[in-house]
Amino acid sequence: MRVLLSGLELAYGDVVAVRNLDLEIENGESVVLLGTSGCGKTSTMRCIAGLEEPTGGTITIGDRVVYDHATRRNVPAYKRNVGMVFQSYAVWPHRTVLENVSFPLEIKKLSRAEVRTRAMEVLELVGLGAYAERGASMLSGGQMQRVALARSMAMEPSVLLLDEPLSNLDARLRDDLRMELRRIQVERGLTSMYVTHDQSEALALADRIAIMEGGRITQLATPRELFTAPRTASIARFLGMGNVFGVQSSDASGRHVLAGPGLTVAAEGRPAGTGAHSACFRPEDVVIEPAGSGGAPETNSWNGTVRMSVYQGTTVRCQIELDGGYLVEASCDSETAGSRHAIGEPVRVRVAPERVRILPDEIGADAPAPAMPKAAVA
Amino acid sequence: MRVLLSGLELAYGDVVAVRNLDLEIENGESVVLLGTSGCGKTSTMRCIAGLEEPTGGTITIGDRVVYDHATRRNVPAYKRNVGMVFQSYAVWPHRTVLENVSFPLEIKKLSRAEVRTRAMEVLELVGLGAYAERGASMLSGGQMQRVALARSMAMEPSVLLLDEPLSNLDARLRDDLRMELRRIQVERGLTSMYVTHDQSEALALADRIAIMEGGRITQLATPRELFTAPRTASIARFLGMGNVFGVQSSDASGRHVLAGPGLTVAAEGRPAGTGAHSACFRPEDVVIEPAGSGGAPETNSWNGTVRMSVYQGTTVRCQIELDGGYLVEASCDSETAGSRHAIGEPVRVRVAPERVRILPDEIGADAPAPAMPKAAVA
Amino acid sequence: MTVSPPRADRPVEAPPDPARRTGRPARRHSGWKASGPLLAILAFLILIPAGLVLFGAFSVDVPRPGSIGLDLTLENFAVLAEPEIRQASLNSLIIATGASLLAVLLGAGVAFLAARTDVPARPFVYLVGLTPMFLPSYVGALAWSMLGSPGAGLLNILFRDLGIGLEVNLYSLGGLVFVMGMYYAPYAFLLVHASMSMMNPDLEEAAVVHGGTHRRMVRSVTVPLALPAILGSALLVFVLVFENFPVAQVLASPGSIDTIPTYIYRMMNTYPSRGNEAAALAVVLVAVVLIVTWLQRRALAKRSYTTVSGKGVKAGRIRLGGWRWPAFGIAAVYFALAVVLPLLALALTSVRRSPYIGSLSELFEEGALDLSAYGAGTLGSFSFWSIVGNSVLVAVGAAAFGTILSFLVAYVVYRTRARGRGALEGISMTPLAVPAIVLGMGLLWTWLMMPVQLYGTLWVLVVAFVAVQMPQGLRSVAASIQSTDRDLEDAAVLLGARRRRAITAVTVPLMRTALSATFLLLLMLSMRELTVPLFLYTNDTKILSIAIFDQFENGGALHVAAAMSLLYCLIMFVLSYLPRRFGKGLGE
Amino acid sequence: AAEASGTDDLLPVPARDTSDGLVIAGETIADRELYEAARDSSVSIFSGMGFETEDLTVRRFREETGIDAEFIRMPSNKLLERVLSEAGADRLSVDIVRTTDTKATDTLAEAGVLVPYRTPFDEELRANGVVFDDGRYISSFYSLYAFAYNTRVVPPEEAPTEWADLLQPRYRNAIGTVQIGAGSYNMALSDLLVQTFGEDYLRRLGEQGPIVYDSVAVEMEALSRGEIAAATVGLNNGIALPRSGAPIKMVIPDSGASAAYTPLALTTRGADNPAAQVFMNWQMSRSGQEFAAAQGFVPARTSLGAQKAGEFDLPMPGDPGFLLMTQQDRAEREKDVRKLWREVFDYSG
Ligand SMILES: Nc1ncnc2c1ncn2[C@@H]1O[C@H](COP(=O)(O)OP(=O)(O)OP(=O)(O)O)[C@@H](O)[C@H]1O
Ligand SMILES: Nc1ncnc2c1ncn2[C@@H]1O[C@H](COP(=O)(O)OP(=O)(O)OP(=O)(O)O)[C@@H](O)[C@H]1O
Ligand SMILES: [Mg+2]
Ligand SMILES: [Mg+2]
Repeated sequence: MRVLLSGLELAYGDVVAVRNLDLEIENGESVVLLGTSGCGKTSTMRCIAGLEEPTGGTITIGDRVVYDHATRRNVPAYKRNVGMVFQSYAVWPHRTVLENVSFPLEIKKLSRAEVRTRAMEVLELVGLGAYAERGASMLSGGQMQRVALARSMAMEPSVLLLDEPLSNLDARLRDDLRMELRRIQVERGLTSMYVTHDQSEALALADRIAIMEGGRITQLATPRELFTAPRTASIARFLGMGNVFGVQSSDASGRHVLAGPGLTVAAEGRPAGTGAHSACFRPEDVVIEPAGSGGAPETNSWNGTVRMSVYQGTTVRCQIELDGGYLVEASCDSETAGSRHAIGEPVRVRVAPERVRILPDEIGADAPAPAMPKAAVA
Repeated sequence: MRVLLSGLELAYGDVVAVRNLDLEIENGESVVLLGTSGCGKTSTMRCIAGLEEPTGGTITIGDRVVYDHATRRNVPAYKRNVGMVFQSYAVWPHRTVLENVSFPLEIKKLSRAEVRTRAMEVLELVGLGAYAERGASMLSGGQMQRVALARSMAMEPSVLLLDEPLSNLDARLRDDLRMELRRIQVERGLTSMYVTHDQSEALALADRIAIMEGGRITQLATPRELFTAPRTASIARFLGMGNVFGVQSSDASGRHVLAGPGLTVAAEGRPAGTGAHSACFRPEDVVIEPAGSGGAPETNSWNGTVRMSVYQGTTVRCQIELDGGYLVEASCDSETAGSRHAIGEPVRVRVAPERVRILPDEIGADAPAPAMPKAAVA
Repeated sequence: MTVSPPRADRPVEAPPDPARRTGRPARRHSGWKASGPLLAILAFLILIPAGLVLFGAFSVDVPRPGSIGLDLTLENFAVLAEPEIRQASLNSLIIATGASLLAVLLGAGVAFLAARTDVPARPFVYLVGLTPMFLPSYVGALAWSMLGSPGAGLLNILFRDLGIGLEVNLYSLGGLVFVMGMYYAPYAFLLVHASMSMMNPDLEEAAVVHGGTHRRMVRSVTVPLALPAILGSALLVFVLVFENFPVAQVLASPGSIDTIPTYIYRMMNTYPSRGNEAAALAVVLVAVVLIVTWLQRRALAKRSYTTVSGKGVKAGRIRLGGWRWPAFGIAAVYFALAVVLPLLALALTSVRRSPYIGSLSELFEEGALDLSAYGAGTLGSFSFWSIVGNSVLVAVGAAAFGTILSFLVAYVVYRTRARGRGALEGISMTPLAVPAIVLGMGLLWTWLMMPVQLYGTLWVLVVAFVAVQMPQGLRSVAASIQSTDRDLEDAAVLLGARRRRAITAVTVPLMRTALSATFLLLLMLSMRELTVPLFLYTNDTKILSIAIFDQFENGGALHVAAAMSLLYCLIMFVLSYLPRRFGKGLGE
Repeated sequence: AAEASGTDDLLPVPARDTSDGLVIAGETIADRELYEAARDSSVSIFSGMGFETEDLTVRRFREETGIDAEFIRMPSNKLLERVLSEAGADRLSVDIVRTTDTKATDTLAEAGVLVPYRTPFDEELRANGVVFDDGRYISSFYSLYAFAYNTRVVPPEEAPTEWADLLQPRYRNAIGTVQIGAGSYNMALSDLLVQTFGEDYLRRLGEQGPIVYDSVAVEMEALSRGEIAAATVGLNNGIALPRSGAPIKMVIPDSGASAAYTPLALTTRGADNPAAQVFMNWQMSRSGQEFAAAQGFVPARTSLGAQKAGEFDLPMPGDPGFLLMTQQDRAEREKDVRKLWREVFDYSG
């Protein structure tokens, strides 16, 4: 079922959580909502599910308008056939694990036997088969979360909303369940909306990713598009582009002078849009060489000293202070020789111009960005 | 303060959550607990905090025995000066954000003014300065989680237990808070125990990482040790070594025949320990080449076909079925040319022998394995 | 491609453990540290008085001060074999069952409306649930006998005047169930309202999102989560109705329906009174109540009823939609039947010259009315006001102490691993089972024998009330202590607060609604408590309920009695104001 | 029922002279010494009688003697229990006990709570046989029991005048009575009916399907409201009710009304309380007796001559219409009467 939100707006008292939000989810499509904490993801889902009455806009599911502010039409939640995994689990403490999962099936008036088998299947799927008879409150956090997930999976709704359904599970389990979810979603042609803070999760599950900032969608694109062409610097940063530097001035030949001491960066491609811009590039695209290696300074190749170096398993993440005082994040394979850089060691860093992107800082600067701690860099 | 757990055991009714657990945390050290969902992490913390009465063992904090099963000694929680961030937040719904965070300071009998300033500082730190006067229930999930975190940070205990304190925050925020936490922990020489399911988090925060399986610690090591030398195959798999294959027989020259059709894998180094073994290597260490490239088949180089290929932002993850039927996980840089492999495309994969590790499947097979999904392979 | 489902965790069997009722098992304060002092207090308050009378069941002579003999016997239990008792207990069972069903239905229903829905005029609906308790049940019963007695009931007269051919008869099992049900409904109301206003809407919403209609949601989430409150109040109401004498005396005897309470009353009323046999009867009741309590506890132990958790409790109301007004209507009808009509009847009686009314037209005859009842005898009299003063003092005192004690006991029983929790709960529930008239003697004897000179002061009344109402208090607090997540309190402890501080800073505020409801309940019960004070009051410690009783005992023309009852309701209304203010639900 | 409405509308307050001790209506109630002692102490009374009755009496006592008196009214069984317990614990809080049942009083006497006391009128009282257990208690007056009917339900022309009238069909299911256990007067009444009209009268009464109440109060209430047409009541109620507006008329059949003692006793505590002694004296004095008469009780002192209560001429002890159940009567017949009564009214408990 297609889900269409237009001009959606939700305010709790005078706190506006969702403002004038437009979003279309194709039938059978899986959209992942990415956004800073408190940007309105849950609120949006609650509106779609029918748990909150929006203060404006319309919501269409399939070809049925379930909410329309103008006509005050508001289809009750249980008639929308929208499943939701609550961020707070909302597992019923007074029921056993099995009873929790059976609920949506009982609603469907299935035979007792069938309810039980179906419920047990789902429980096995999330690895809780052995806990079926356990009181739902006598579980670990992750187990409860899986109960909540199983409950919604058992429902087989036409639209499924998942609000950080795997946040408390270990990487391995998350991997498997993620694949399961994706399989089911594809098999059943389930239209789903998914909130996660884990990028690989977003990428693995999403047909399209919607970036949400301050109660509205600022970019909606396929994972690859999004990563290759983020619309703004803030999105780029949000997606983990560790290096974002404000641009002071640019010349036609694609050379950009950064704010501050005035380092120049070469980049390919024209700056998109007008207004303030930033130069962004990935830590993975930064190459670190021993200081003074090679003769004439090439483009985008600067001297600096290692300030910090954190082991990250397969990679090592370093922070290098350029002579201009700019802090550059770099990450390199932990196994390759010379990946270990001592703090204070002088090095030379290089970024290929084609890997540098020039992006506008904001679009629609009217929307105040939500509470967000000052970034460590820039 | 040093924390010493020895022979710790906790059972809820006859559900054994923690069994005979030994762990020492040095003064000022930060240990991260990694483990599958339901393996007993929270339970362990609750024992240290004094919220559960263990069914066996002793707990020493500093040089004070706070619990001893033998002597039935049990120091009440409030005397242990142990702070804890609950997995379930435990934010007080009847108080405002500020009141929540002020509480530990009020307990310390600070002046009203000081309480307020200190509390506001911490709130700013977690990016909730703007929400101080909000009712603690009128927040988003992530914001509540930050309130819980802020509350414990404000307390400045001698030992801090954090149970997935950042699980509901976006990557960016998590990054920043993680650094803050680390800074504070180092500055204050805080002894801390940290539960997380996010590996980069574990690596960034841990002096040492404790792997927990089925209620006990199976490996305790520095991040680098852990990654370079996981003790068992299951740990390796848990740490994201995508490729783990049971070994059927090995010869002296370091050639190992895998279970199943009997593929042979060359590896450097002797198998550690006796008993069942597996050959493990990282997806990142798998090199994919066009089929039939190069002449004579080198060691550890096999033909296969691509079964799946998932875009993961900076990398692409592929699953390749070898002719023997083994499924190999590989991941390669998404930007490098030819990183895109069509499903069904025939390829050739190679793994350097020095990147292949032969590890025992289990240690102390007496301990039943905890919830651990079967690998996609084997 | 498919991924074979993850293997289940270590298979584990989790047998229910009573202490695990709020998810995480209770594991602190083991030993006697917490329970010891409380046990000691309860021993004085309850164990000795109840013990004395129950001892009487096995003793030859009445164990009153000075004559406590040690020659034992089982003779007294012969009473259980008396043929009359069979019919009596059957009737009582029918009445108690019917009444408690009705009471819980009404009480829980109104509570649900007031706490969880957008019913019109919610504050009023809240009052609807509460006010029936402003009338002592025997006053209510009398009022209803004025209204619905076969020939002379005002309603029947009205019907006759209007030529409607129907007659109500309150002197019947149905009538008893009806009246008792109405006047005991507030128990269910207060308990259920408290625990429902601590509901966490997320849990309800989960049901709706998963396809449940609102009706279904209420059935499988809202109500089950209030189960401790519902079962608790059902138990209270059942036993209290089973033993209620005043109502039985007014409605059952005229209809020649024998009940257990009338039977006990008669045993106590013959010379020499058969107190020991009554005690024998009490012993049986106590046993029954203790067993039921235990069963209830087992039943609840299997589950957790935690609604107030650390992940936020947002206030949310269920939209009734088309049902808003019908629901309100039902509440209004209940209000009319339980409060308005009886009060009208009382008002009429208080101003009517002759209690006899042949036809309503008489009301408008010359000089049919006079207001003297509100004059010298009551409002105009100093002694009346001093009596009111006593009542208020005693009631407030008893309610305050009762609430605190109930909370402490409930906390120890439901939140700790202390030794003797079973004993604590058992002792606290005992007064429920001992008929007031018997327990009254026990208290009389106890406080006569105590070295402390409480007897003859208002304090003895306070102490006695606390004892008598312990079961009500405990059930009321217990119902909602189970709905707050203990992690919330533990968090405070881990932040450096002593347990005491943590309780006052977190648990108590979270249970605000429940505690003020408990206070309210005990307050009103103390105001109306009658049988027990009859054994303990003296001239300077006379209280309102007794003054009213004295007036009713004159029989015949009840001007003053009725007038007093009305004033009494007024006082109750005023008294209940503060607790009601505090009782606002979480997130409201 | 009202506290302030004086007692003199029942009976004018008699002349009183305190020049030498306390003299009321010409009878010395306390000599100077006793009166002086009593003046500044006060009497406390436990009473099993109706609240209003005792209230009037006590207020009358205060008015006439100027001595303070308080009373607590309780159903007899509770009263008994309290006195016995208080005594047992040596914390007796009352000086005087007035019950409605000789047996209860006997129990008190046996328990040693009561002390023998001689009022100034002791000879006469002994002569009239109202002094029991050598003075441990006296019958302050006789309660007179017959029946009353509701004048609104029963038209004047059909007004009942005799016990036999209660057997008319109109009283089917419309007669009220109080359970026999509730005080000696019910016993006395039933005994009277059996003695004068024979067992089968009682049986026929039983066939009328009377309604048995557990307490007089509820019975009175029902009668006043006309739920029942007639009911067995005490004369004092029969007088008090109309005063407060109830449409009730008392009937004292010529064939007889039953009389029962109303024990009054001085407790060990009262023994050394002059005020208590004054109360005893006053109650048995002309003034006290006449005030009781005015309320509808038959004086224990015959020497005062015939009395009137409202429009009723009170029978004197010994009159044919005055049927008293003496102690030995009771000792002999109680069991049978009770048994019969239970059977006839098929009453449990
Ligand atoms: N109250 C309880 N009663 C019975 N068993 C419980 C209870 N709480 C937890 N358990 C069991 O104890 C085991 C360990 O629980 P614990 O909460 O420590 O797991 P965890 O490591 O924190 O898992 P997660 O990462 O999902 O939070 C789990 O298998 C769980 O089912
Ligand atoms: N009940 C409420 N009353 C007032 N404001 C609220 C309430 N619930 C949420 N908010 C505010 O609305 C905004 C959006 O909340 P929402 O829960 O949708 O955020 P979110 O995107 O889900 O964040 P998170 O990722 O942390 O869950 C937040 O700023 C929050 O403070
Ligand atoms: Mg959210
Ligand atoms: Mg946990």
